Amino acid sequence: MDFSRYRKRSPWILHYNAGSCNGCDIEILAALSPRYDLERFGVLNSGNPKQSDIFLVTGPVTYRSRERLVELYNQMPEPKVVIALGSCTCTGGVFRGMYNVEDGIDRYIPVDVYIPGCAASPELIIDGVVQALDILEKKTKERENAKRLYSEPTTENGITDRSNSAQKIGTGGFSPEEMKPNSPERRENEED
Amino acid sequence: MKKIETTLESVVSDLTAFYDYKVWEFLTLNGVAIDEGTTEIQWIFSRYGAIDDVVIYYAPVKNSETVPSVVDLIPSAIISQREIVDMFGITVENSEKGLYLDEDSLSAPLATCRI
Amino acid sequence: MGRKIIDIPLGSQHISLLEPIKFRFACENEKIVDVSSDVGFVHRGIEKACTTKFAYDAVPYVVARICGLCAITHSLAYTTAAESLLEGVVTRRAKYLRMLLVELDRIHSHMLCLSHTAENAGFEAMFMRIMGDRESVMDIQERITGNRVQFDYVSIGGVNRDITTDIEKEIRKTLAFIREKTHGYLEEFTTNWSLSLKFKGVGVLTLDEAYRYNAIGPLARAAGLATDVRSETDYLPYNEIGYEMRVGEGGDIYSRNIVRLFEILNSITMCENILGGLPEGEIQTKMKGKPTGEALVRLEAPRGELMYYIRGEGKAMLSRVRIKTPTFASIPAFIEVFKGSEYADAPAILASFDPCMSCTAK
Amino acid sequence: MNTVWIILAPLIGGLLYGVERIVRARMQGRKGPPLLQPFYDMFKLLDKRPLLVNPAHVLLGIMHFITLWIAVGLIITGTNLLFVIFVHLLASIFLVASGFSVRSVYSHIGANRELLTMVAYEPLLILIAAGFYLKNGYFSIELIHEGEPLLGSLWMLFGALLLVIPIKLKKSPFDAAEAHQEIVGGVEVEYSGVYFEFLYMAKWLEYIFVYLLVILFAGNSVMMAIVLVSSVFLLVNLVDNATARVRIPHLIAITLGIGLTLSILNLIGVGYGL
Repeated sequence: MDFSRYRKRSPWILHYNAGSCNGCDIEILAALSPRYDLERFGVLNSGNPKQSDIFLVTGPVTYRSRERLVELYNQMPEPKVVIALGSCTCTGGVFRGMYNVEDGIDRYIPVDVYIPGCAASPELIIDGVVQALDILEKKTKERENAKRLYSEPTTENGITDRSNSAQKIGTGGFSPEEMKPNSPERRENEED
Repeated sequence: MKKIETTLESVVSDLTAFYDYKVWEFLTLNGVAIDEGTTEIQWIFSRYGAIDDVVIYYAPVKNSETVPSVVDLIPSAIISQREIVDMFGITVENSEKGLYLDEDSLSAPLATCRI
Repeated sequence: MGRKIIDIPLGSQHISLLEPIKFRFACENEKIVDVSSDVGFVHRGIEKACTTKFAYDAVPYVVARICGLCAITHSLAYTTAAESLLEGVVTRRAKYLRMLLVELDRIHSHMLCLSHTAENAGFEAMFMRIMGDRESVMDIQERITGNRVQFDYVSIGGVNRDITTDIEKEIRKTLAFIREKTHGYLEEFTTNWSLSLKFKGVGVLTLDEAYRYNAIGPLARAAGLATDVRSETDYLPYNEIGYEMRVGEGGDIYSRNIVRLFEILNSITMCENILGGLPEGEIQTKMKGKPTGEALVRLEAPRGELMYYIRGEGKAMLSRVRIKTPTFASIPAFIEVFKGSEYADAPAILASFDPCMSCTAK
Repeated sequence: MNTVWIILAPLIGGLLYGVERIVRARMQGRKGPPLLQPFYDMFKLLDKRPLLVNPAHVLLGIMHFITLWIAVGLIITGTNLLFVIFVHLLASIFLVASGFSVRSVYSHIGANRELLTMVAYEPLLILIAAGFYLKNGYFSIELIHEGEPLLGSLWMLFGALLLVIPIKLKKSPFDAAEAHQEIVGGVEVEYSGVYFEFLYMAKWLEYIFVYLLVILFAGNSVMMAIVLVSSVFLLVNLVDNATARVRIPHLIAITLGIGLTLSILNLIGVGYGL
């Protein structure tokens, strides 16, 4: 039996803040509140990656939230869609090029819907979620991987090394230099 | 805003003499990069209930020196001390690295003065 | 049977948290005996960017992005500091409009905190009620500034938009509506039996601890420590518009809620007084020159004292911007409160602090 | 006929859950999801890629569902009330065991809380059965349904049942075992996809279970059964929307304190024919 048409009727969302200013996060709450009432589309804010279909990410991905982002993404069972909520989640926005951010989540996980806006208004969020539902319906149950894998941090001489924790996999990834886009050398080159 | 100069050796005794926890609110610990290798560390206080009565104790610190901890006197200073360690790359007694920065982050981002 | 201590993590992703912060509670039968925290998940490097990427007149819009809830206080504190370095004078009308927005911001921020506290205590209906009413404040913010959340209203020299009599009427209507609702909440928070089980005597910060750990904002005032930057500074004429400090007692969640509710009522009165006595005049003054020297400005954000320290050397880029945010200063106090409480209360206690991690880590 | 009802039981429970979500949303000033939302959720869960934590975990979850269904089925066929309550206890024990079978801390806390709530409500359920026995001299549900309505003489026990309902349906103020904001659903935290389905449907069966217990008090009066179920339904939702969650110690103190007093008073009253 084909159940895929029921996917769009029961999207449960998982929200993760990867370093946003929490303007968008508040707007998500507002979208759940009586005026906008996301629940009328069957949306449930489940908060549990294993029971979610839509991954709603805000924020430009700070260094410390990288692994968490990838881990949450990997824990979600397919089919799943990812929504990048807010300008800084899409491209880095105002934080682009700051030393501790990764300029948008699509360096780490594949994104299906980009919602711009600083901050994205509840109307935009609803629009984006509805758009994501159409994509969700078409998805297969094939395994979707993050662009870079998460591995355990290694501990040597009491120092924890987390630099390998978000490694690139396969081809089409980034070169090691590009993996640290905000390294001081590179920024100096840009400024010259 | 009143600025009082102090030194690393005398800062703890100065602050012990100055700080009465029911009169002064400890605002924060601040650092300003003066030039390559030197940072001005500031301990900022304000008086409860008075209009703009801010007192700043400051001391220039070479990057090789260790800033004494004032946590025994002011428990809430622990978090700003850890921030200073991260942002300026100097060492503060009993304060470990890693409040904000990860291993592959830019180390001591505010240490160099661009001017 | 020996004592068994289990570690319960809260965060960095958790349904009761809006923002990433990680607590690790060492618990004995759900009683918290030790707490460790990791607050660096949102560190983006804004202090550095303010001195390397953005010129001094663009910084107000950058620092607004530190936090979506107290954006106005961030940009206002920065602008006030920059204006004092430029030695410019802002018109009284601009000052009044700035105060209006700061107080509106406080109203909706406090409402959010109250609703979030109620939700984390398992009271979903209250959350929905307050969030629904909060929309009307967001509406008038949108009318005044053009955006709901990140509304870049303040710029160096004044404010970016003026209000018209239409908008003024609308604001008055909304304020009256919110006042009526707030009295309703006040009754609910004081009389609801299940809320009192959850809030009274839970998460206590004593007055002495408040002094010791330099608690600020509603957290300190609920513990009985009379500190409010609005009465300790004079950049903004708060004494002209009927500001009153409300000090609670007990320092528990209940008392923090009550302090916040009364601050909402006080802010409504202040907004009405601002509209009543709004001076005529321009909303922008031209400021010349480049910032030179150092300035320190404190402002009362919804969560407590916000401090900006800036130093300029006569160039377009500043040489230092130091931001001390309310939550950052309160983290040691938070940890102290958690010790000895039940894990079941932890989400509600945390929400009652109204923590703002994106402020903390910048 | 009974077989049809037993097969339909989860579906009716799902409908009830759908109605309840709408009622709750309306009480909060929202529009709420469509009526068939629980079934959409169910079909969607069937469609998810399964993630298995460990076989025992899944097996215990399924056992919980099946045992619960058996308990509901036994009520419908009209067997011994006491027996039904013990089968239901067994179902709850499967749930607790599944909570302890994984490594998640939240799951352990949830299972622990589940156990503690069982301490609170199981004695009351047994006392309710005892009340019926003292009054009628039998435990048979079939005979209870044929007899006169017993709400008049057992109203205090009915009050005790009202305390049990929010615990079983995970409603404020007694929803500490699930406590979404604290432990993200407790025992169900590690379930996903089709395995979560069983727990989700078990929740619907709990609805049927408690409302079938409510109907017992109406005896042979269909009218009274309808009135009782709908008023209890509204009451539970009203209370859910007007209270916060209480902690486990409070939960136990309140339910046992009030519930035991009410039931024992009632039993004494019935016992001495007052």
